[in-house]
Amino acid sequence: MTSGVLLGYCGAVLVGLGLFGLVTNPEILRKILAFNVLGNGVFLLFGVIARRGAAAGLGADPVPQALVITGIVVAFSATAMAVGLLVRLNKVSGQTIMTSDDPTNSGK
Amino acid sequence: MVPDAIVLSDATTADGYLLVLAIIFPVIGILLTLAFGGRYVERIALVLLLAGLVVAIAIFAAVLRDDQSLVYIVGNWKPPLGIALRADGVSAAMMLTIAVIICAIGLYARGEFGQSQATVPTRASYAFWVLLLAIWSGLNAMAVGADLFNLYVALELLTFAAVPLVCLKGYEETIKAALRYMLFALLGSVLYLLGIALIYGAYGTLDIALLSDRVRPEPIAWIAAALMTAGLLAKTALFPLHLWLPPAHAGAPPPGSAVLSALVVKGSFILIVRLWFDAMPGLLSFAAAQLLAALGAGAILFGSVLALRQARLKLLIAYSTIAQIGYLFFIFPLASGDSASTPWSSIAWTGGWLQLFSHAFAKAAMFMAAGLIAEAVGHDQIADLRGIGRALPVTIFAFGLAGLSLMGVPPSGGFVAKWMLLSATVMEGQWWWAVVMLVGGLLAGGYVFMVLGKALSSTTPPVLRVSIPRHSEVLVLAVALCAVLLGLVPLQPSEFLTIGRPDIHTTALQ
Amino acid sequence: MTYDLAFDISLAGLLLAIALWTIVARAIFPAIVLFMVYGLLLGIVWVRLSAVDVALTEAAIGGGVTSMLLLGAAARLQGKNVASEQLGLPGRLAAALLCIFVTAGLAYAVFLRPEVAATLAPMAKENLAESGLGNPVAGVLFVYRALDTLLEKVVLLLALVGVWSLAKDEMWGGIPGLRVYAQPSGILVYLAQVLPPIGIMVGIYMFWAGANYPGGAFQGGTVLAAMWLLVMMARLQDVPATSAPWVRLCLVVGPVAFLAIGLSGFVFAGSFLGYPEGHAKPLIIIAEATLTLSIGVTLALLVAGPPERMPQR
Amino acid sequence: MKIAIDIFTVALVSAGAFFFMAGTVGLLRFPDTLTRLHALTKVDNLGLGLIVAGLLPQADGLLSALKLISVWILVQLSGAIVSQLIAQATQRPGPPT
Repeated sequence: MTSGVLLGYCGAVLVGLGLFGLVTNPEILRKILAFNVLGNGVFLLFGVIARRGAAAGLGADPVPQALVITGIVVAFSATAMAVGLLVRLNKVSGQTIMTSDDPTNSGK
Repeated sequence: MVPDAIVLSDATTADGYLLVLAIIFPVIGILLTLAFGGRYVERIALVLLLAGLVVAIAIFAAVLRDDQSLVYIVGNWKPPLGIALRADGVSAAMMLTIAVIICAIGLYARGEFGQSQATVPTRASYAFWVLLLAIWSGLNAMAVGADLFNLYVALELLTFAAVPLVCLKGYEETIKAALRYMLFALLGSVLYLLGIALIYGAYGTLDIALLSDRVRPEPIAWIAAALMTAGLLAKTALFPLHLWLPPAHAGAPPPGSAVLSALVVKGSFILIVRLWFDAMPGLLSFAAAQLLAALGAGAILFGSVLALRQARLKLLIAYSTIAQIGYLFFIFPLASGDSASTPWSSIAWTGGWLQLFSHAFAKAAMFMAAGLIAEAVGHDQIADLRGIGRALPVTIFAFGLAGLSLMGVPPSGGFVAKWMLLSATVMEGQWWWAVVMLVGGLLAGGYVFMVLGKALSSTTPPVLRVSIPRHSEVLVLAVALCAVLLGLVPLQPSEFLTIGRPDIHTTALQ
Repeated sequence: MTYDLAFDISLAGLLLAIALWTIVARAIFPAIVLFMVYGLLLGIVWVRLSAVDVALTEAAIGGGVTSMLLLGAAARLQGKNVASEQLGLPGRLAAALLCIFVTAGLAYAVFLRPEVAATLAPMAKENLAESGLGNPVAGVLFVYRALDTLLEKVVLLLALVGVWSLAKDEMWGGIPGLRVYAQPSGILVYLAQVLPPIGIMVGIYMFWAGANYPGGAFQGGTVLAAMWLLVMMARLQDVPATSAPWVRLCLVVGPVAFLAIGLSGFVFAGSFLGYPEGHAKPLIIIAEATLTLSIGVTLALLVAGPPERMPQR
Repeated sequence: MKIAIDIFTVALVSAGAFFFMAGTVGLLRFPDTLTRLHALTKVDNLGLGLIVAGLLPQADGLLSALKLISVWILVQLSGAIVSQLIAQATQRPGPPT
């Protein structure tokens, strides 16, 4: 087992952990945190692929690295927007959790 | 079983620059309005809407004239290193639909978000125009994107524009809806990104045309396809990942609801089609296609039944969107069958896209009509809409015309689309989808008539809170008429929708 | 090699342990602090993967600005109604099963490596000379895939418009509600006086070096954002109103310059986002310099949040 | 000569690592925030200082040496200030949020 493969498995586990937190934790801020862990796992897989593609004297393939940098920017923007929504929701209603009530409010 | 590559020219075509303009014009608008503090936000937006419409018409005309795709190689760096933009017949038709609907919504929104003078606009009106432009840019980028990661950025552009649109009113429920939408969308994009990582790692390119040549039916491609599809389904709100849609689409201001329901959910759908038919043609097995269509069938039944149980007009229309999205997924089993030489020459291909276009017009018209009704009477409780047909006859007429398309009754684009899909089920011998479609049509009839019945039931019109300008009503009618006009297309596979697609195609079925 | 592997095993173990802890930690505050540590460790992982550009980005964003954003949110949230909505045990088990399934699928995908590793590294390096850049990652970001980078900057601005749109109507165009911890002659004020000159130098150096070495507009911009936030939080400078013309100008100058260079490519290089021969490097430097400024201002304002008060006149 | 430098490096870095370990043990074992801070400052000052000092002879040139020193100085600065801020926070009532 090489370091690359090891860190690849590490990324896979991070994805699983993040997904678990995102799905099970009712607190919205924790969901956002879990989303970041999940995103990092995905980026790590890109990194492992970049490392695997080391060639031409480069330590890693630059294309996946660039994609990850773009991805990190987008993930940060997403976090900022989600946090903004959460803080606003909290201010309006005092809530910090995602209630699992039926969003349909069918009937009335 | 090596699938054939999509043979496309890898050089910029003469009118290729139009594709760049289609993405960039709205971006210029966003930057200008940010720089000038929004003093002229409405005017800038309207000028760019017009320019964008011209570009979309030019792209459509160029594809029609040349009978081939428009291609643009950005920065002259060919894939796999660089990014290409391609517009085939489907993209061109899609962009024209987007342009017409966005322009109509722009004109319609002047009532709610217009500026009388060059003053600093209010929060909602400034944000609305910027978000509308961003959605257009994102949708155009989705329509012409030929690189999976470029499409990811486009998808995010769309999400980041759509989410704030949901909570523009700032009520508690709308913020909650926006947050729920955001979380679903984030999960969706992260899963899609995961698939991109695996694909790049296995095949060394993200260009769709190059991928179609390289992807083999093997475990890594299946894992990637499953992850990406799951992610995109969450963004498309296909049953059972639809939970976010009704409160989000019903909570947005009417022009926002119209653009979200008519267009935004379709952005990720195009990507699913591109993925399965273009990027990984060898992977679309019978089981995968049946599974996607089964989810679609679930959406039709579930969405329609819940629509019937809604008390609020906007929620009813939102649930109807869930149902109508379901029909789109019949394209996977019905177009990939062996009744035609290629998926695109099948009648289901034309039917599926026509369903998308006609639903876009019909749903935009419905939400716009609902917006006028809510403005006039101050609420959208269906039970209290008695006699509104007298007060707003043109609006209710438009609502009814749009309803024809949803039910699949002539004369309407929805009728032609559903008829084509029905004939495809016969040709493919997959009668079970026909049953679902017929039941779905009946249920759609049920919820459309539930509204119309109330609206036309009383002879004494209700007292209107405000009077609705005639031109707004006519605009809604015009959009609904577009959905009807689509019913004039001949009942046969469309040549235009095959432009830019290879003559031979191998799917896993053959 | 075995030392390397041993190091990586302990690094990965530590990383996973902390990640697990952030997910299951009972209270939000320790979870965020752990996430900060996790971000810094990830930076080291990226160095181990020979991706120094990403390591810098991850440390600046993941360990830095994201945590700041989350901490700010945790401090603002009131009325914590925890645990009332906890998912039942069957639900948690089902979720765990799903996650294990996904992880197993991904691990299998990592295990299935192609015989010939897919890579664009040779092609990226071969064509790099044409742009005059020495850093291949910058080459991908600003030459080969410049369209992605341009659209991503629009996404960043859009996120800011989205955050601003959450303001109350009467606060539109006002001052963001960044928490200001000003204590006269406090130690924070001292830090905000000493650190920024160094930080600004580091930020500019990161962008400047980015053409040839790891670094670039985004990493540099993040450092600038952190410095500005520090100054504002110590109230050495007031948080500006979001409608202030100079703020708006700083926000758009980078994307506008980049877009203008891209459009001029139509005329001078025969393609959108193409660079005329021999002029690529100066043009990219101009785009990166302005983008560094715009990114810095955008990130800082994203952390600062929606407008919450009006300037006093 | 080379061997002498290497021995010097190993000795100082090991000593630095010892302080790191001691500081970490202190962080985990000490009863309250202020005593924990006390343990941590040893890590910043002595631990990192010794490691940087040990690595200095191994640096490629003057520039890398300066970079190493500036790392130490920056950590000194931030460590000292953050300790102050945390200590101040303990004086205030309420939870650490």
